[in-house]
Amino acid sequence: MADSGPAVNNGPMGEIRLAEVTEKVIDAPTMERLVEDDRAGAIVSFSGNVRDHDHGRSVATLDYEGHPSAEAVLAEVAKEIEGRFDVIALAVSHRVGPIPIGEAALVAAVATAHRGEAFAACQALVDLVKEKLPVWKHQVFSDGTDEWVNCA
Amino acid sequence: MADSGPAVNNGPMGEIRLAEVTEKVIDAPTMERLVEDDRAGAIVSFSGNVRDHDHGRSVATLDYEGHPSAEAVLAEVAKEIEGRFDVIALAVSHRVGPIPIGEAALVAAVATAHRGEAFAACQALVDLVKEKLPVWKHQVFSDGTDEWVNCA
Amino acid sequence: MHLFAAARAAVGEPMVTVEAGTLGSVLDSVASRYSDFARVRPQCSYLLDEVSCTDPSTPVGDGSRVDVLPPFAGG
Amino acid sequence: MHLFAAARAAVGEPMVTVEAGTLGSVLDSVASRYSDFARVRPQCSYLLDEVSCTDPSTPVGDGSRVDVLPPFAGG
Repeated sequence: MADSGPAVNNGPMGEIRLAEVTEKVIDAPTMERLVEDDRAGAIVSFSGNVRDHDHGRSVATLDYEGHPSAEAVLAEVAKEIEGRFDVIALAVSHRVGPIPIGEAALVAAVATAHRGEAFAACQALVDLVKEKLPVWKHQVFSDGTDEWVNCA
Repeated sequence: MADSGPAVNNGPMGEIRLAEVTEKVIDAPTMERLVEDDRAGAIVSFSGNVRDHDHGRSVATLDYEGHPSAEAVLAEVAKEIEGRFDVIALAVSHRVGPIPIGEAALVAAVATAHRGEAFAACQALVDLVKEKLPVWKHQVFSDGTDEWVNCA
Repeated sequence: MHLFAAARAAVGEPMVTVEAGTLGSVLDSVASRYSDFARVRPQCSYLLDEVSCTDPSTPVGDGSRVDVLPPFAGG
Repeated sequence: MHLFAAARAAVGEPMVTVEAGTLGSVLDSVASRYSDFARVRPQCSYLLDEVSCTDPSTPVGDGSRVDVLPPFAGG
């Protein structure tokens, strides 16, 4: 799956409608539309955006690197969340490569019947992506220094 | 404020960028764009949509009625959430009048520096709207019967 | 007295005029005229001249406005 | 051995070839050749032929692939 583009399903329930790692811009409204469903009473979406500051330092440029297995791991993560919660539909996308300030690195959208489940499932999805996805973030600061985030 | 249209502010921080009760279609992407900010690392949005079923019964049409004070109450609710959480920007809109199935009755978007705060603030905002907003929901079912939701 | 949503539906009117007295007495007066109102009444909250009011002994003067609010169901 | 992110930056190469042995011995061998790798190494996790591997005594055969993964930082 890592090399064959987005994994899109159109099954009847608990659908994972997208689980992709992409070098393209992620459009949050498109992700939300993907999970729309007449049965859904609640859609919660998360957009993790690249910030101009990190720990008080000004960020000039930012790059994400993904392991070749990243998209397969993302599909597993999506499946785990779909199994843990009453999900009607789910879509998740992680961007890699250089990302301009203000643009999204990660977008997740979850549709459920009731709102509590949508918040819980979307937050658990984002947490699990952060924990499991083999992706790395490289920041170059305005003073020219750089760092690999989470690497002491 | 209830009769003078949307309450839009453009202050520097903890901004309530929209708190409105409207008869128009709410566009979730527009709400999310309203809270975009280079300082924001996370945007969480909620869309509460009108469903085609409620408690196993098929819903034909649906109407929301708002008290004249609803928009003023919504502004207070937004302010309370902005005071309770580290909010960079917030937007919330509740629709009244007839709403077609699948369209949003309530959309809330919250931008914060970190993701945990965005989920917590958005969920608290939606919960507080549900608790405090003087708005009523009238459902007509496919069999012709009707009900005022939450009214025994 | 201004009635909203289920309270308006029970009474059949968005507004009724009632003699001054207390919050309890004006509600009793509406309930005696509109039998369906009794069913909705225990669930409602009230605004007296735009301020929340829960005590039935609160005086309601001539020209005062009472809003009858059934349980909210927004979102 | 395939190196990613901070591990690749420490070694200066995305891939290095190391003699077969154990997971521990191949990592020792890289650390001895690239001094900066020692700093990153304790934080990394490893894949041996695409399967997670934590025990340094695990045998690494000829032709096996070891992936060196620094701490993830997605989202």
